[in-house]
Formats: sequence, structure tokens, C-alpha cells
Amino acid sequence: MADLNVNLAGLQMANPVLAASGCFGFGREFNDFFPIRQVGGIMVKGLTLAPCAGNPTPRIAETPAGMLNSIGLQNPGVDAFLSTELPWLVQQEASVVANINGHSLEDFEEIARRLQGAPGLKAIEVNISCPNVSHGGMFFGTDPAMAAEVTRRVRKHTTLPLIIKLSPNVTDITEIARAVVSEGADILSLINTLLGMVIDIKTRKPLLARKVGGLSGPAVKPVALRMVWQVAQAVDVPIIGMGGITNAQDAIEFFMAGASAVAVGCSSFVEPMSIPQIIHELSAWLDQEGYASVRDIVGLALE
Amino acid sequence: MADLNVNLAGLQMANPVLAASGCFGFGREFNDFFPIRQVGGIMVKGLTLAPCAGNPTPRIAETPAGMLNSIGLQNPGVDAFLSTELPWLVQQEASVVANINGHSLEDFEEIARRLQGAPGLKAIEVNISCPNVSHGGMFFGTDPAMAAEVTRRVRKHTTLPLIIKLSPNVTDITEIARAVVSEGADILSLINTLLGMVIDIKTRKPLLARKVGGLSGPAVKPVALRMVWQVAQAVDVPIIGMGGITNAQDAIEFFMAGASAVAVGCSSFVEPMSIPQIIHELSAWLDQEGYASVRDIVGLALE
Amino acid sequence: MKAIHQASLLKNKALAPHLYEMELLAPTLAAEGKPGQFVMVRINENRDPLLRRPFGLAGLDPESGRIRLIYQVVGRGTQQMSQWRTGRTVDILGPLGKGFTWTGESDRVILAGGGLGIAPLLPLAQSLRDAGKDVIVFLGSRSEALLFGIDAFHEMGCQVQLATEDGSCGFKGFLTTPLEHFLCAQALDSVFLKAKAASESGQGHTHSHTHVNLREGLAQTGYHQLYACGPAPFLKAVSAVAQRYALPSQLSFEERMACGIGACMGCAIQIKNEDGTIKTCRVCSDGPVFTGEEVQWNG
Amino acid sequence: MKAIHQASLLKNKALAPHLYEMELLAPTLAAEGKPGQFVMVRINENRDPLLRRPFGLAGLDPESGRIRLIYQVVGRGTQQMSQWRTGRTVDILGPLGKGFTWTGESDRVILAGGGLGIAPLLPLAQSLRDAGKDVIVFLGSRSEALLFGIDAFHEMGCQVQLATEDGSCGFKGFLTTPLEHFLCAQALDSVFLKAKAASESGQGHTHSHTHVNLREGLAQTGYHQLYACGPAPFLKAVSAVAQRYALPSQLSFEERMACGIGACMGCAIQIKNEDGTIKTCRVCSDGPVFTGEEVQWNG
Ligand SMILES: Cc1cc2nc3c(=O)[nH]c(=O)nc-3n(C[C@H](O)[C@H](O)[C@H](O)COP(=O)(O)OP(=O)(O)OC[C@H]3O[C@@H](n4cnc5c(N)ncnc54)[C@H](O)[C@@H]3O)c2cc1C
Ligand SMILES: Cc1cc2nc3c(=O)[nH]c(=O)nc-3n(C[C@H](O)[C@H](O)[C@H](O)COP(=O)(O)OP(=O)(O)OC[C@H]3O[C@@H](n4cnc5c(N)ncnc54)[C@H](O)[C@@H]3O)c2cc1C
Ligand SMILES: Cc1cc2nc3c(=O)[nH]c(=O)nc-3n(C[C@H](O)[C@H](O)[C@H](O)COP(=O)(O)O)c2cc1C
Ligand SMILES: Cc1cc2nc3c(=O)[nH]c(=O)nc-3n(C[C@H](O)[C@H](O)[C@H](O)COP(=O)(O)O)c2cc1C
Ligand code: FES
Ligand code: FES
Repeated sequence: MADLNVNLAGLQMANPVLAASGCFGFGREFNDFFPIRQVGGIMVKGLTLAPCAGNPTPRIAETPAGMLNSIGLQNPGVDAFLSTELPWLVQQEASVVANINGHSLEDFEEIARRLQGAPGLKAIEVNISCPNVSHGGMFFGTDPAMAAEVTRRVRKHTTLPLIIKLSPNVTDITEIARAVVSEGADILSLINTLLGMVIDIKTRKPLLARKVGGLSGPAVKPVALRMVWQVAQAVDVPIIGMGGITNAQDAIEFFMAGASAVAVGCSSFVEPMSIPQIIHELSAWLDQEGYASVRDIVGLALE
Repeated sequence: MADLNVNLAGLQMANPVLAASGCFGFGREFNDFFPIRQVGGIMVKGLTLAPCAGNPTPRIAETPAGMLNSIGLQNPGVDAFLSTELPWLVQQEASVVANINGHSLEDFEEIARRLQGAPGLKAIEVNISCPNVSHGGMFFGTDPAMAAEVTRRVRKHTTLPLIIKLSPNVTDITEIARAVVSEGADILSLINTLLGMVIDIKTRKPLLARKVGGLSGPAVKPVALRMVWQVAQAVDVPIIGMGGITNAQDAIEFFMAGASAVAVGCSSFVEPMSIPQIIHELSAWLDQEGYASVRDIVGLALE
Repeated sequence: MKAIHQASLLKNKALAPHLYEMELLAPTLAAEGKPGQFVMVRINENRDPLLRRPFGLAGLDPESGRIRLIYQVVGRGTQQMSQWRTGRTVDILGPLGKGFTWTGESDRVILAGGGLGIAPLLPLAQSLRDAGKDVIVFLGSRSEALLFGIDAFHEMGCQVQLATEDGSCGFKGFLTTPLEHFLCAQALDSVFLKAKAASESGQGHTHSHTHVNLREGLAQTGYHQLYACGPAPFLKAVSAVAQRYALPSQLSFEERMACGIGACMGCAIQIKNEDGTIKTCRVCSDGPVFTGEEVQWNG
Repeated sequence: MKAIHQASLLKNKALAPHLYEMELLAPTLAAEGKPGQFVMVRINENRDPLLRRPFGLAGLDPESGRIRLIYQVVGRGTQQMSQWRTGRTVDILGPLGKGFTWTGESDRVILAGGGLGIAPLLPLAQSLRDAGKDVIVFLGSRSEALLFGIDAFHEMGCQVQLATEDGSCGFKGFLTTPLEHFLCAQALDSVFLKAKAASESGQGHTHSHTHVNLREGLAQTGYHQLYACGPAPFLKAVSAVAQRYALPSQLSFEERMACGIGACMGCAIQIKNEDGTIKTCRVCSDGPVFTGEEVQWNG
């Protein structure tokens, strides 16, 4: 049996398959399908300082081999997370990563401050790439200076492994990657969603109430993989790769492109058992190919 | 019968459905399936100054609802186009747009110069967004100043309607759009391909010989549509929208997002009859919905 | 328990143009599913169409292990479903959502179904009849061809009233009109009876408080609950009628869904808390059934 | 004429694990297709998998209107094809490419097929036999289970020689070894005969120019053409053998394809011009058959 353990800059996980933020809620729904402690790490739904009701519906549009969402960070707020969701998750022995979102630099700082010392919390993922909010959101992630500044601010307030989640909606993702690593990012996660749109030709209007939304799913996989491969060559920190992973083969492509771990997003919607299935298939493939550890395949496709 | 005629800044076409560059060769292959004069406009395979052999194989990789290509502008060169391909196309009564590519600013100028006055040529499309060549290519299209400079140089040498083809691999496509319009672009076409990658987990290497390639097909449609919608709000010139169009419904979404014409790319590979089918379905839909002209639906989904 | 089922397709037949009935062998689902719950159907093993499609449970037979779906061909997914041949394995996720609820009392209930919203009322009516209730069903659609289930409701011993927009069958117009007539008549009857009783005992001033009395009137008829399913504007209209008669309603909603299990927050609906504040709920897991009283209608 | 055909699936059966034979009713294709040409099969009506899959024509029967494909399950597309049931309509584009060519002479030809490359040799052998030629077929694969068509070749009156990598059948090793043995033996025979004749007439110096004589030798045997189909390394090896004996070869190539009709430039191959310069050709429309002499092998 191949060793699935990974340690990403202090983020120790029993296996390298995480649940992507916003695609696994706070784990409760999936516990009906399998024990959620089986997930390498759960990146919970994006947290904001205050509770957030999100955007009007429709918030979901199907696209070829993908989907758009414009949820808009609907979540109970960081305090409810700390009082209700986190303890429940820890009780399930889940490995939890908090995904944090701010409308301002101060928001990010304040959330990080509140999370500091939270029992059982394993890491913080800073979402500087949400395309679905008007203030902040992706704006922080498309400008290197701004991305660096968010990182610097959050870094001050947390001793946890710090993950910065990058936006694919940029000309040069390596520039942003370098900027946030230079300010103390321990880990990079990518990609968040690509900005997209669907028009309802019956109503002659954008289908989503918010007009544009974030594209994810298999459709984006080639873009995500390319970006992971580029970033892996540009910086020296571990990468959590995501974007369109639906099976172990997809995951293996990300490892070979240089990711040390992967996250599964909207595949969990289509197949609630996606994550345990991928872990199982990954392990079987490593055995079959004679690898002792999943760490042995990281970066194989880099020159 | 709804009127399908369009006139984009002097580029007059019998219908608004073009063949996207690189996806229709020089028309010969499709003439076996239908008379190619039925196509609104044929954007021929990207031309370079000298003949070009392109990249090593594999050059094609399938992706979820899409494909990567790394052809690398294989073409017989602008002179062979003028002596052999263009006359044949004109003889077929095809409406021809030359897609031009340079490794340097001088290349672009020289090609434009040689095309000036070519009998039957209807417009020039400047490809500043090819992701598959090492010199020039996409590099010209991801920097607003560079994009503006290419436009300015080509503008000097052509009296034909000037189309600039934009790259989607940018943080803000409206910035590039504005830059090229300010230097005399008559029409914008978008999107070219998104940079992507596939890894062959058997060989542990990128599947394409060139490692990365351009993603196109239905997968990219939501991104293309969003960009057309953004650019339509940012500039005042007509837009040729493309990216993942496989049927009239897709095309109508692009019109509603603000495109005055659309181009069909890799759908022609899967269904050689795509273009005439789309024209036919589009016409039927316009009749059914009571529109007198396709021009009446342009921009309906803009606020 | 929510689970993925590999169901065998037993029947897939057209009821009307674009309207299909599907029967599937899925014993666990048939045993555990409740009226008002739904399932999500995977269209194929590929990644396009990507998402599962939600359909209300339109029939539940624990004995034969069968479930029924009734669906309309509106897009690519349902188009493909309509081509499926019997014998095929269908990948379905369910049962999902909370479903309708009812009390143990043998009172009288009203069901209102608009278009495809008729489907989930079929197993509901059965359960309500099994619980010993009087059931009257109002069915509305664009035209006669799109109505279905009428015989089934009759066989269960329900009263049935019809409305079609084109008048091809039953009342010509929206279902809310006969519904309102019915409620009004019932209430008037009881008000009249009460008034008669009162006047007979010499305490009559019936004409001054008509409206209040109509509300009270209905309460006395034994109608304590209305169940409705259909498009949002239909639910809104039905719920408005019900509220005029102080009739509690349970409404089953539709919304675009990615997961169907409460994880993606895609299917939001605004719900009023007791204190009047608004919370965002999930149609898939907090619903799809909400009470007419708690829904915050927008627009 | 290249066209899209809606063919009816008549047969789809496993020949060996992961190896299938498909028969389709496609009269125009069956009438117009030529050995060495191929078709592109659409996997489904959705957009994933997006691209058509190329398969060589493995059987052409103009009389019954049938064509045959023989395919191996290697990925998602072929996996799904293997599940198709008879009666289904299959969307195929063809005939594509240029196919093999032959002269009207009733000479002798050699066929070499590696793995799935055996498939297009079946209709080729038939046509060559019909043209009155002597045909010897060399078939190679990893192991016996993956060989097919042997009986068919025999029935056509071809000689058949086998090679398997694991030795489960015929020569143990690559097909190039028996092929080379055969050519060598043939050439030696004819050289020997010539030498014998020469020495009998007193002009013998046979031992000094062995190699040149072997080449000339083969030419005198009546073998003027080799046809091969299989993976690129196989073609390269076969073509090297053929060139040692100055035997002209026609090789059928595979490359990843998007369009199959010559429009996308995806399927490039480097071909030498007469003057030694290199041009880039398209496997799909300029090929898939190229001569061993013109191919520029890389690596
Ligand atoms: C809880 C629930 C129960 C339902 N029960 C039934 C039923 O019993 N019978 C029936 O015919 N229909 C029912 N619907 C509607 C049904 O889900 C849609 O008609 C169906 O998903 C359309 O799929 P399509 O691929 O044919 O259409 P497309 O337009 O191609 O679908 C594209 C996307 O939009 C979604 N979508 C489109 N229309 C709707 C809609 N009205 N509601 C939700 N999502 C939609 C699809 O699920 C898919 O994700 C129900 C919907 C919900 C939410
Ligand atoms: C001219 C020609 C003739 C062929 N004839 C036959 C035949 O008679 N029998 C047979 O079994 N196979 C044949 N092949 C190979 C066959 O096309 C592939 O095995 C098939 O496309 C694999 O599809 P998949 O979806 O199962 O694999 P996947 O790996 O999922 O396919 C992914 C993509 O890669 C392409 N691809 C994968 N392998 C190959 C390959 N070897 N050659 C070209 N494209 C490939 C697919 O077409 C598709 O676009 C031929 C190929 C060519 C070019
Ligand atoms: C419905 C939905 C909600 C999401 N919410 C968040 C979020 O709150 N925070 C975040 O960082 N990313 C969010 N994402 C992005 C995912 O975490 C992930 O980066 C993206 O979906 C790509 O992965 P996938 O293709 O596997 O879905 C969301 C994605 C979806 C589909
Ligand atoms: C095989 C291939 C070759 C292409 N070659 C060119 C080219 O030479 N010049 C160019 O401007 N765009 C080229 N493109 C991009 C297309 O013109 C088009 O912008 C893109 O494919 C998006 O459209 P689609 O999704 O409909 O294919 C090429 C695309 C493909 C798939
Ligand atoms: S559909 Fe995902 S939460 Fe309801
Ligand atoms: S596959 Fe398109 S040119 Fe050959």
C-alpha cells in the first residue's frame, strides 16, 4: 500500500485529496455518504466576518462540461463557524482548513485574528479570487501588489500554515504567485473559478441573476493544470491543485504537474462519493505503478 | 425570411456566421461538403511571412468538451496564399479574411503590405493572440501597449477593414480592446484560445509535444461569452464573437452578448456541416421569434 | 438515507407530446421516499451534461420496489431521458429534501398542482387518503393534453377539479379561480350555517364582518391544510388565495440545483424567521417544501 | 465522396478481451471506401467526448452494404463503443484519406500488420487477391489472443506467418525477424539460382557482392511491394527491413486527429520531397498511407 501521507509546509494530512472550498459545505451533508474524516482536508465554505446571505437566484448555470456559480459567499460568518461548525467538524476528526474572504484588508486581518488559536483548525486559506462579490473578492487576486498586501496582513495574525488561493483570471499567474510567496504564503492553492457567463435566449438576459459567475468543473481542467505547472516552476512552496478533477487520473495529472495535494470541487456535487473514490483509485494506481508514496509522483511532468 | 446581412465597419457579409481561423483551412476541405460561398466569411488559416512547418506532433489533445491544439501556424506563407489560395477562394465566390501573424512588428507590417490590394480580399484579421509560437504570438496580445503598437503598424499599411483578434489570457480584456481601438482597429474578434495543458499519465509528460496548447471548443464558451459582453460595453466597434459555438443557440447567445457576427471554430472538425447548419437554424429562429434582421438581436443582453 | 441508486428502467412512455412517465426499480428508494421528496438523475457517464437533473417523486410503491417520475422534455437532459429504453440502468441520487408533512387527524385537505407540479401530488394524495383524509385536488395546466393523473386521483377517492388556460378542459383560466370559488363557497356555507344558527338563537350581525368570518368560516369546514406544487408564480398565486382564507399551505419549490444535498448553496430561497428577519434557506435540503407563511416572495 | 453517414449497427462483438469487431450498414461507404482509408466515429450527441475517433476500414462489402471496424478498447471513446447494442445508429464520417495503391500486374506482395494494424490489411488482402496477386501476410502482436483475421487471410488464399512477443503463437519476438528471414531466403534463392546459372555458364564471382545481390535478388522474386500498418515504431522497423532489400513499401500511419479531413493541421508528418527538402503533410488527407522511402523518421 502506497503511502498517501503528505505534509505541506506544516499542513499534515493523511492523504493528499482535499475538498475544495464551497463544494463541501461544512461537511455535514457528505457525512451522510461517508465518514468525512476520510477526506485529506476539508476547505470549508468561504467565511466572511459577518454572516452573508449571498446573491439572488439563479445562482447556478450548467455549461458544457462545467458549471457557473454566483453563490456570493453565503455563509454564517466566522463566529458561527467557530462556535458551531468547527467543533462539529473536529468531533468528526476532520482535518479543517478555513477559507477566508474579506471586503477589505481589515476584514481579512480581523477574520485571521479570530481564527488564531481555534482548536483543531489546521490551516487558513485566503481567498483573493472570488469572482462573485462586488467589493474585494477577485480584485485582491488580480493585482500582484494587492495580493501581496493581503498576504502580509493575514500573515501577521496567524501562525497556522497560510494558503493563498489564486485567481486564474490573470495574464500571468506566476507574477501573483511570486508576490504572495514573498510576503509569507506557505502554500498556494489554484485555481479558483474563471469568470464566465451564460445567456438565456428565451429571456434574452444573462441566466444568472448576478449576470456573471465563476466557471468550474472538467471544462477548466486544462487551464488549471497549465497554471499549476507554471506556478510549480516559478515558486518553491507546495501547491494544492484544483479545477475539474473528477477521478484519480485527473488528480494524478495535477500531481505530475507539480501539485503536492489536490482539491475536488464540483465533482462532489455530481458524485457525492467522489473524494473517497479518488483516494481509493489513487492508492490503487500508485500500487500498480510501484510507487511507494504519492510524493514520488509530484512534479514528474516538469522538465 | 429574416435578413442575415451584416456590415461590420465595411466588412459586408451575406450572413453573420464566419469560419474561425485555423478551423477551416483555406476552405478546400469543406467544399467537399457544401459550397463554401455559403459561409459569411472565411478567416483563413493564420499566415506568416515565410512558409511555416508548425510544431512537432502530438499537436492535438482532447479535453472535457474541448480540445487543445499546438499547431504552431503551419501555413504556406503569405505569398503562396496570394498566388494559390486566395484566387481559388475568390473563384468559389467565398468572402475571405486574411489572418496574419508576425514574429516581429516588422513581420506584421510586411504581411499587411503584401496583402494590400489583393483582389477579392475582404478584411485583415491580426492575430495577436496565438499561444502556440515562441516568438511574438500571444505576447503581442497580452500587453496593451504592444497590442496598440501592432495595430498602429498594420493600420498604416492597409485600407481594408482591420480586425484585431484578442487573447483571453489576460486580466482585463477591455483594456486591450480599448488600446487597439484607439489605434484604429475597425472590428474586434474574440476569443482566441486559452492556454492549457494535458498530461499523459502513462508517459508522465505533457501530452502535446510543445507541452502547452490552446484550449477551444464548448468548454470555453462561458468565458468567451463573458468577454464579448464586457468588450461590447467597453468599446464602440463591432465584435466577431467566437469560442465554443456548436449550434444556433450558442451563436444567438453571442449576438445577445453584443457580437455583430460570430465565428465557428472547432465545431467544424466534429461536424463539417456546422456552419451551414448554424446559418439555417439561426434564420429559422429569427423567423420564429419574429425578428426582421439578425441585427435586431445584437446586444439584447446588455443592460 | 440519501444514497446513490443504480435503478433499472422498467417503463418510459409518452403521456403526451413532450410529457413522459418513467418507472424505475429502486427498492430502497421506493421504501424510504416520501411524497414531496425528489431525486437527482444522472444523464450519462460523461461530463456533458455535467449536472444531475432534479425530479419530484411522482409515485412510490414499496411493495413492488418501484418509483415513478413524470417529466417534461424541456432541454437537453430530459430530451435524452425520453430516448432511454427499458432495461437500462439509471443512476439516481435520493431521496432528497424534506417532503410534505401531515397530521394524524382525519380532516380535509386541498391539493393544487400546476403543470408538472401535479406529479408529486400523486403519492401525496395516496398517503393522505391512506391517513383517512378527505382530499380535493385542483389541477391546472395550459391545456388538456398536459393534464395527467386525473384517473389516478379519482381511483384514490379524491375529488378532482380542473382548469386549463385554453379552456380545453375544466375551467377556462387559472386554477386559482376555481380554488378561490371553492374556498369561498365552503367558508360561506359554514358562515351561513353559523349565522343561521346564531340568528336562530337571536345574535345575528353577519353582514358587518364578512371577511373575518370567511376566514373563520373556512377553519370550521375541516380544511386545515393546502398543498401545492408548480412554478413559482403559481405557488405565489395559490398561497395568496390560501392566506386570504387563513388556510395554512405547504408549497413545493423548484430552483436550479448543482448538488441537491445542501452543499453548494445554489438553490437559495428567502425564508422569514418567526421574528420577521429573513434567512436564506436551501430549496434542496431545507425544502423543497416550505409553508406559504414563511416564504418571502420577491418581485 | 467524404460524407457523414448515419449507419445502422449490425454487429458489435468481442473478439478477445478489449478487442471488438463492429459491422455497420452503410451502403455508400461500403461502395466507395478503399482499403487503407478510414472513418471517424462520433461517440455521442453530447460535447464530451468531443472529437470523433478514427478507425481504419477493416472490411468492405459493397454487395451487402456493410463495413467492418475492428477496434481495441483503450480509452473512454472505445470503451463506450464497446457497449453499443445492435440497432443503434452510428454517426460516421468517411471515407477519409487516400488508402493503399497497387498496380494491375499479377505479381507478389507482402503484407505486415502489427496489433490493430492488422485490421486494414483485411480488405487490402482481398483487393490484392482479386487483382490476382500472390499475397503473404506477416502478423504480429503481443500475444495470441490479440491476433485476428488469420482464418480470413487463409480463406482469401494468402500465406500467413505469425509472430508474438510472448511466443504464445508463431515466432517468439517481433515480426520483423520472420519478415527479414523470408526476404533474405527469397533473395538468396534467387541469387543462388542466378549464381548457379552464371557458374554453369562459367562467369561466377558470387561471394564478393552479396549485399547488392540480395537486393537485386529480391527484385527478381516478383516481390515488388510491401504494405504495412501498425504503430509507428513497428512501421519504422518494417520499413528499415524493406529498404535493406530495396523493397518499396506503403505504410499506414496513425496520428492524433481533430478533423480527419485535412483542415486542422493536427496530424502532421514530415515527408521528404524528391529534392531532399522536407515538407509537412497531413496524415489524414495526404495519408494515412505514405511510402517508406518518403517518410522522414524522427527519433
Ligand atoms: C425539486 C425539483 C423537482 C422537480 N420535479 C420535476 C418533475 O417532477 N417533473 C419535471 O418535468 N420537472 C421537474 N423539475 C424541473 C426539472 O428539474 C427540469 O425541467 C430539468 O432539470 C430540465 O433539464 P434539461 O436538461 O431538460 O433542461 P436544460 O435547460 O438543458 O437544463 C440546464 C440546467 O438547468 C437546470 N434546469 C432547467 N430547468 C429547470 C427547472 N425548471 N428547475 C430546476 N432546474 C432546472 C437543469 O437541471 C440543468 O442543470 C423539478 C425541479 C426541481 C428543482
Ligand atoms: C487513421 C487511423 C486509423 C486507426 N485505425 C484503428 C483501428 O482500425 N482500430 C483501432 O482499434 N484503432 C485505430 N486507430 C486508433 C484509434 O483511433 C484510437 O485507439 C482511438 O481514437 C482511441 O479513442 P479512445 O477514446 O478510446 O481513447 P482516448 O485515449 O480516451 O482518446 C483521447 C483522444 O486521443 C485520440 N487517440 C488516442 N489514441 C490514439 C491513437 N492511437 N491514434 C490516434 N488518436 C488517438 C482519440 O482519438 C481522442 O481524440 C486508428 C487511428 C488512426 C489515426
Ligand atoms: C458552488 C461553488 C462555490 C464555491 N465557493 C467557494 C468559496 O467559498 N471559496 C473559495 O475559495 N472557492 C470557492 N469555489 C471555488 C472552488 O473551491 C474551486 O476552486 C473551483 O470550483 C475549481 O474546482 P472544481 O473545478 O473542482 O470545482 C466555489 C466553487 C463552486 C462551484
Ligand atoms: C486547430 C486550431 C487552429 C487554430 N489556428 C488559428 C490561427 O491560425 N489563427 C488564429 O487567429 N486562430 C486560430 N485558432 C483559434 C480559432 O480561430 C478560435 O479563435 C478558437 O478556436 C475559439 O473558437 P472555437 O472554440 O469555436 O474553436 C485555431 C484554433 C484551432 C482549434
Ligand atoms: S442544490 Fe446545492 S445546496 Fe441546494
Ligand atoms: S486531423 Fe485535421 S488535418 Fe488531419
